[in-house]
Amino acid sequence: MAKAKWMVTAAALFGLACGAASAQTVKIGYLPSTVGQALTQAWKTGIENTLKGQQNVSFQALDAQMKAEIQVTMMDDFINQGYNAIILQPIDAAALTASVKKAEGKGIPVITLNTDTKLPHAAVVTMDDEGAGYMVGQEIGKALNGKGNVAILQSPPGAQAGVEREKGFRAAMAKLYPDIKIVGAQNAAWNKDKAIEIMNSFLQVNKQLDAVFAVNDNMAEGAMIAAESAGRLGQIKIWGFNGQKSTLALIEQGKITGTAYTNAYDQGATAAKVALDLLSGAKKKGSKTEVITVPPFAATKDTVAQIKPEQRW
Amino acid sequence: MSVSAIRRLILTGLLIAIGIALSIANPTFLTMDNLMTLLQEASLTGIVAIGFTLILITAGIDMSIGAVIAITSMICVNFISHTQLPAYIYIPIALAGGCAIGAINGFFITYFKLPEFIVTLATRGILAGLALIIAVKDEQGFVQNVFIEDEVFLSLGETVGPVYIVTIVFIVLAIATQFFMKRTRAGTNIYAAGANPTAARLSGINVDRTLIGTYMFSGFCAALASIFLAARMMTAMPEFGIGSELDVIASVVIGGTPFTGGVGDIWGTIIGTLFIALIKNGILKLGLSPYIQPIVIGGIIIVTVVLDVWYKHHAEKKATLAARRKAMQKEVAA
Amino acid sequence: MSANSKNDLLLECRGIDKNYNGPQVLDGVDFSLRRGEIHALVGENGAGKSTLIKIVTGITNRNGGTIVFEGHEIPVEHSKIASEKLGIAVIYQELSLIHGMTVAQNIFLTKEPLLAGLPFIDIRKMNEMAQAMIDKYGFDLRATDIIDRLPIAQRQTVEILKALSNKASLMIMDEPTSSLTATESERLFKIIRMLKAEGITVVYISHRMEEVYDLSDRVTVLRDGKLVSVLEGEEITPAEIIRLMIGRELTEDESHHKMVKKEGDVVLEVRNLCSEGKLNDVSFKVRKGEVLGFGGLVGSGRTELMRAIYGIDPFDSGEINYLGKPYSPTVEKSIASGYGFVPEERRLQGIMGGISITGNVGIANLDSIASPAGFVSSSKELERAQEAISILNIKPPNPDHLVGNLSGGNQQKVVVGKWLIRDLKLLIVDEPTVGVDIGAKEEMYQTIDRLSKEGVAILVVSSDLPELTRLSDRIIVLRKGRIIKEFTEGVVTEEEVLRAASGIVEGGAK
Amino acid sequence: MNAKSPVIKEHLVELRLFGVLLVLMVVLSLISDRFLTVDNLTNVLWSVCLIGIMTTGAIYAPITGGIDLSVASMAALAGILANVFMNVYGMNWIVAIALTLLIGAAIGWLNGIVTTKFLVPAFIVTMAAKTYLFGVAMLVSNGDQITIMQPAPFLQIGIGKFLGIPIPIYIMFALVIVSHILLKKTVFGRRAIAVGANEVSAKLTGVNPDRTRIIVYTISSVTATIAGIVMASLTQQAYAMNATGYELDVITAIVVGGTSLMGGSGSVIGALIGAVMVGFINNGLNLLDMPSALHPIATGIVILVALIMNQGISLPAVLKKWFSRPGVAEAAK
Repeated sequence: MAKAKWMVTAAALFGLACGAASAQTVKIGYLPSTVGQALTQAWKTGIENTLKGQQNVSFQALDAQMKAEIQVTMMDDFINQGYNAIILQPIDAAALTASVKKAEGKGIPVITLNTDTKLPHAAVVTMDDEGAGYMVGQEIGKALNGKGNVAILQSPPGAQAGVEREKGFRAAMAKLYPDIKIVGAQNAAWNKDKAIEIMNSFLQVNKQLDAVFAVNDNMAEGAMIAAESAGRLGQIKIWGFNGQKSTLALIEQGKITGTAYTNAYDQGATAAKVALDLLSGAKKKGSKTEVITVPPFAATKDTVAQIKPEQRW
Repeated sequence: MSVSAIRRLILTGLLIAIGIALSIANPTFLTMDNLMTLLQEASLTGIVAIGFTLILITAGIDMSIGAVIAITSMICVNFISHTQLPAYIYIPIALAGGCAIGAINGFFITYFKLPEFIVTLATRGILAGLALIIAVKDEQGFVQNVFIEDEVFLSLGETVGPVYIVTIVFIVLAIATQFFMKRTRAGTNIYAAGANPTAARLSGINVDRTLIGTYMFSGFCAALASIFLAARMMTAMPEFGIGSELDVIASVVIGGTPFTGGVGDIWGTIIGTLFIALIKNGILKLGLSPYIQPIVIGGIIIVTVVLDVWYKHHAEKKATLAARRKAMQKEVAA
Repeated sequence: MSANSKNDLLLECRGIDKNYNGPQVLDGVDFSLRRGEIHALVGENGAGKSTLIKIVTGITNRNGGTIVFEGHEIPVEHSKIASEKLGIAVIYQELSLIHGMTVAQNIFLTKEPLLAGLPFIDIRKMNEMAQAMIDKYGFDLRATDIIDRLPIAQRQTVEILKALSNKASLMIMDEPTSSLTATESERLFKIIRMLKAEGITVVYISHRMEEVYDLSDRVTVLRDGKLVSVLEGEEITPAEIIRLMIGRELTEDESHHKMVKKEGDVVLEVRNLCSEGKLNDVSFKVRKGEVLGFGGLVGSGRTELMRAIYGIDPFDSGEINYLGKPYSPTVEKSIASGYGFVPEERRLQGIMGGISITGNVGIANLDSIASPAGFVSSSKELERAQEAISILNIKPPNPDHLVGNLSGGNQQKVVVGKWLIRDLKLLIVDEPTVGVDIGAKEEMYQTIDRLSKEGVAILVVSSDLPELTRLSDRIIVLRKGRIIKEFTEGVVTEEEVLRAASGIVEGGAK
Repeated sequence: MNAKSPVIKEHLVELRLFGVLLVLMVVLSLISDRFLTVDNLTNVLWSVCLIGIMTTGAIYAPITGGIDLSVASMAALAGILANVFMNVYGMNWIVAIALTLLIGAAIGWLNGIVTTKFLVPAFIVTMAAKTYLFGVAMLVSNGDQITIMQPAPFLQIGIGKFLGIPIPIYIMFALVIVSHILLKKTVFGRRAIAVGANEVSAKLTGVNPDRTRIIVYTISSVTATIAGIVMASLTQQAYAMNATGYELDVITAIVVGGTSLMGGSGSVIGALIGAVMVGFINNGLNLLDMPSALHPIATGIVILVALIMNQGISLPAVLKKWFSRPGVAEAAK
């Protein structure tokens, strides 16, 4: 009897505590594959700008250091700390599915960026890597009018985002431009000096190389440096991916041919908005993942001007 | 009370102090969920650390543990996605694989008398590559990380009550290993081989076999951790665990097992693992910028070890001085 | 040997051959041991003693010959473990104990008592058994002592216990006294006789002829891998043994030496040197060309004193005058100002085993082989090395030879040699001839004599009393960190030194 | 100043390695006709120059029986610092580089102090340094991939060419020569070797092990800094994650080059050859468009083979070992 009473009070107190907590602040966590990337930085800025307006919203970013294990740990930590929403860029769909499931199970909406996971969750705000890769394929194909030699600077095997982009690109080649030969594909590990090294060997092997597709801008810039120092920059179309500020500048200089640009600020902002709406109840969570696509934009010398300074990240 | 015992007490005290500080700084630290995930983390590192402790006791080092984790998880997913074998058949096979790798390390180290660091560094590279090669691929030949649905396998990632299975396994393994080291001949041989190989040989210990055995055990532990990791993440990736060596080493060394061999035990390693796990977990609670976190972690590691080493040195100096005085008194008496 | 002694042979080796694919190390050696005898095995380094032992104990395999132990043939393919099972035990020069383990653990390593029917060690039982053995022989040890803290002599007793625990019927001791003080040696001899009384055969390898003379029932002499002869009873005399070993007589002045007063001006003066727990108010002078010997037990502060003078360890109070000026030593300064230092433990402190003779010599002479800018001239370095080699005729005379692969004697020569080629004013030598064979020993003595004639002041620390008396012009005996006696002029006997060292002094400390 | 003793004898290790290198080149040129071209070889050197530069200094740690795992993070940090000095504080590029080198030296000195004065194993010290230096790099660069657009002369360091050969290659060879002389022909080199061979003995012959070690880690860190500057200029980028994992490549090169981690010996030229060897193999795999998974495998195998060779182990010896009882055979020593 007394025990029961005691428990009731305890429960009441607990409820009070929780109530207080939720009334005070809404905690939103941001967990990209790595904080050390122009893209993830831009997302962060986008998110922060959106949240700035809101009062009593707290925001914390963590660094998964490109390791799925670590990202999973940090997901757990967000969950345990009772965050109210999580904006996540899964390093790998399969690897993060479990954590996302766990979070959603605890009623924490998870909004993923670019990479979806295997099980349904709140929403995914994606630029559709595969589609964008396909688009780059088309652009290069057009530019080479249907024939020539192309090489690919890959991401590490198993790095999903990169793989999607490459798949899309290859699909375009296979479908639309059967005469374009993919003469080489090597892993430059997202990394600029590795990209230089590998681009050099591409240039060695292929006396006639017409285009290079790097699955991120960083590697594209590396390829550019190599081509330039080999004095073959003129003959090679170099395409990157993401459209970070530095690359756009290089496009204007005509050193890099183009890149698949997305407005990462917007993308981040959208994700944040979705999160806020879900929390405020303005938006109801569906049974399956809501897909918000941010269309990729082919930024080339002619079109890059359309990207306004404030949209460059 | 022995020097090492005191050091251990100090470390434990530090552990508790940090714990308290954290729970004040952030109430969510002291929740069941968080503590359990903390233990889960600690256990995953800890299982590997147990094997690594034995390696350090033999005055060796094993840089390949990370890669072993990677390849073991790959072996598992291959069984899962290409065969119908049940978990209780392929898990033992995977563990055996870990032992085999350890045996290869041990073979090169003992028969060719090569430095452990480099041999295991080499095998690390080879295994990392192999992991990518045997990784499950999609029709276009891209590595594809399978979402594991094998119930039995996934059940390893579950909890018993609030405690994760991996934690229980860690504790059991730790106790068993500690007992093995202190109360069996094989265990004593490992200490002997580490403290003074020549003497060990003269005493009729087969040092080479002992070393190979130790490396096999290290491989086994890594493989075991790998399976729990995969179960927890419901998938396996060819880059699993690669780079985690340094965490393990830090845990063991902070636990008070030196590189010089011949000394050290599992209790220390447990404390060390908890210490690192605690810091890594706590740092996330402080709302620090992710950039500052590595600085803090690196700083704490170095400070702890500096203090520890300094204290040990100081204590030993005192002990030897005392011993010398005693000897002189003896002479007087004689 | 008589017929009845034949049949109580414990071990009989016939025509043992051994060649490490190349030089013939053992050549048809016969070697036999009787039950319960103390048998000395002597010979210069490289005579084949250790090889013979290794073959008997199964560490290496013989190329030819037969070994019969306790009546049954030992196969060629033999192992250390197997021979231990037969009851052959070895006490090594480098002790084979495991640091960090207790006495008991060391005694019972690999044969720990197990809990009934389980593969688990019964620690309590182990300690009890160990303590029982210790008490039986009345050693002052505790079964639970950690090895690291025990002095050498006690560690050796642990080794012996270890052997006894193997039910050894044959115990081989390789240079057991090489690092023991006189009193400790005496204690060891007592133990050896105790073993003999128990019917255990002891093979005793030593370079110290007096010990051999005192101890052994029979002596087997080897030279260049061949059996020279087996002495028994009356035939055993130090002079005879040495003659057989090196094939020549030692002249009088080599074995005896009268102390003389040296009148040179003072090179080094030490006043009231004190160092917590090590040295207590030590004062002495050493003159040009004087050989000042330091006697005393291990731990009496001799080595500590030398280290302090050389500048390795700081001291608390007291002052040092060097060449008339006050001097506060640091190793660099000492070397620069004409010190030379030959440390106690050759392998650990003296040589750099992995490096050539050139390198070992060079590192001590950087000042003379390098330009002010700090560039080393390899050619000069080589010259210096060759100098050292020729002065002390180091064998092989190849400057590129790795010092680690040299014989003990030659290693010691390198350690000394790197100083001799400098303009030396003061040479500190700590245990000059440990583990060095007779021949090299003599050379070392002559070198020291020559240096003193050249006017170098020399401080010699030695636990080998004949050596100390043979070398010194004056002997200071330390005890518990203070000077307890000083012998000047005339002839001093080993007994006198020994008694002073062990505190039996008429009139006590001066 | 020059050695009169036969050069051959002095450089046996180097010569043997060079032989292996030649064999490797022949094999590769048979596999790929693109391999043995001036351009390609230049490119390989260009791609190994970062490792090469780091190696020239990092080698002293193993020679003294230590190890330096912090070089990679140091390099990344150096690039970032240089950029900050030039493009944030607008310093002259030479001043900026000088300042960066100074900071690099300070960090190395700190490593040395902690290992020697606080008696912490170098492995731990440099491992921790690796972690916190990365953090500092992230902090300073705010995690951005900063593209370095100017000053032009700074950018020339990395991609500029002299006589058709990229400048970093000159830098690398210059440092190799300097380091080689430092090791083989100077008092410091002798002392480093002595400390590695037998610290006590070295101490008793007037070498100050602590001072030597501190210098060693300072040098190691300085060369890492140089590498970082070159990398920043080469990639026109200041980025905390550049060069991650290079420390292991550096150690690989050193060991393949015949330097033992036990200390007491070492060969700078050997290390360079080691680095080039690994570079060749990766280049070969690239030229053949092999999957990247093969790179670590090939490197691993090279390490093992090189090690076994450096042990001077011949096949018969190995076989003999296999058929003799392990343990007992060694008990003699």
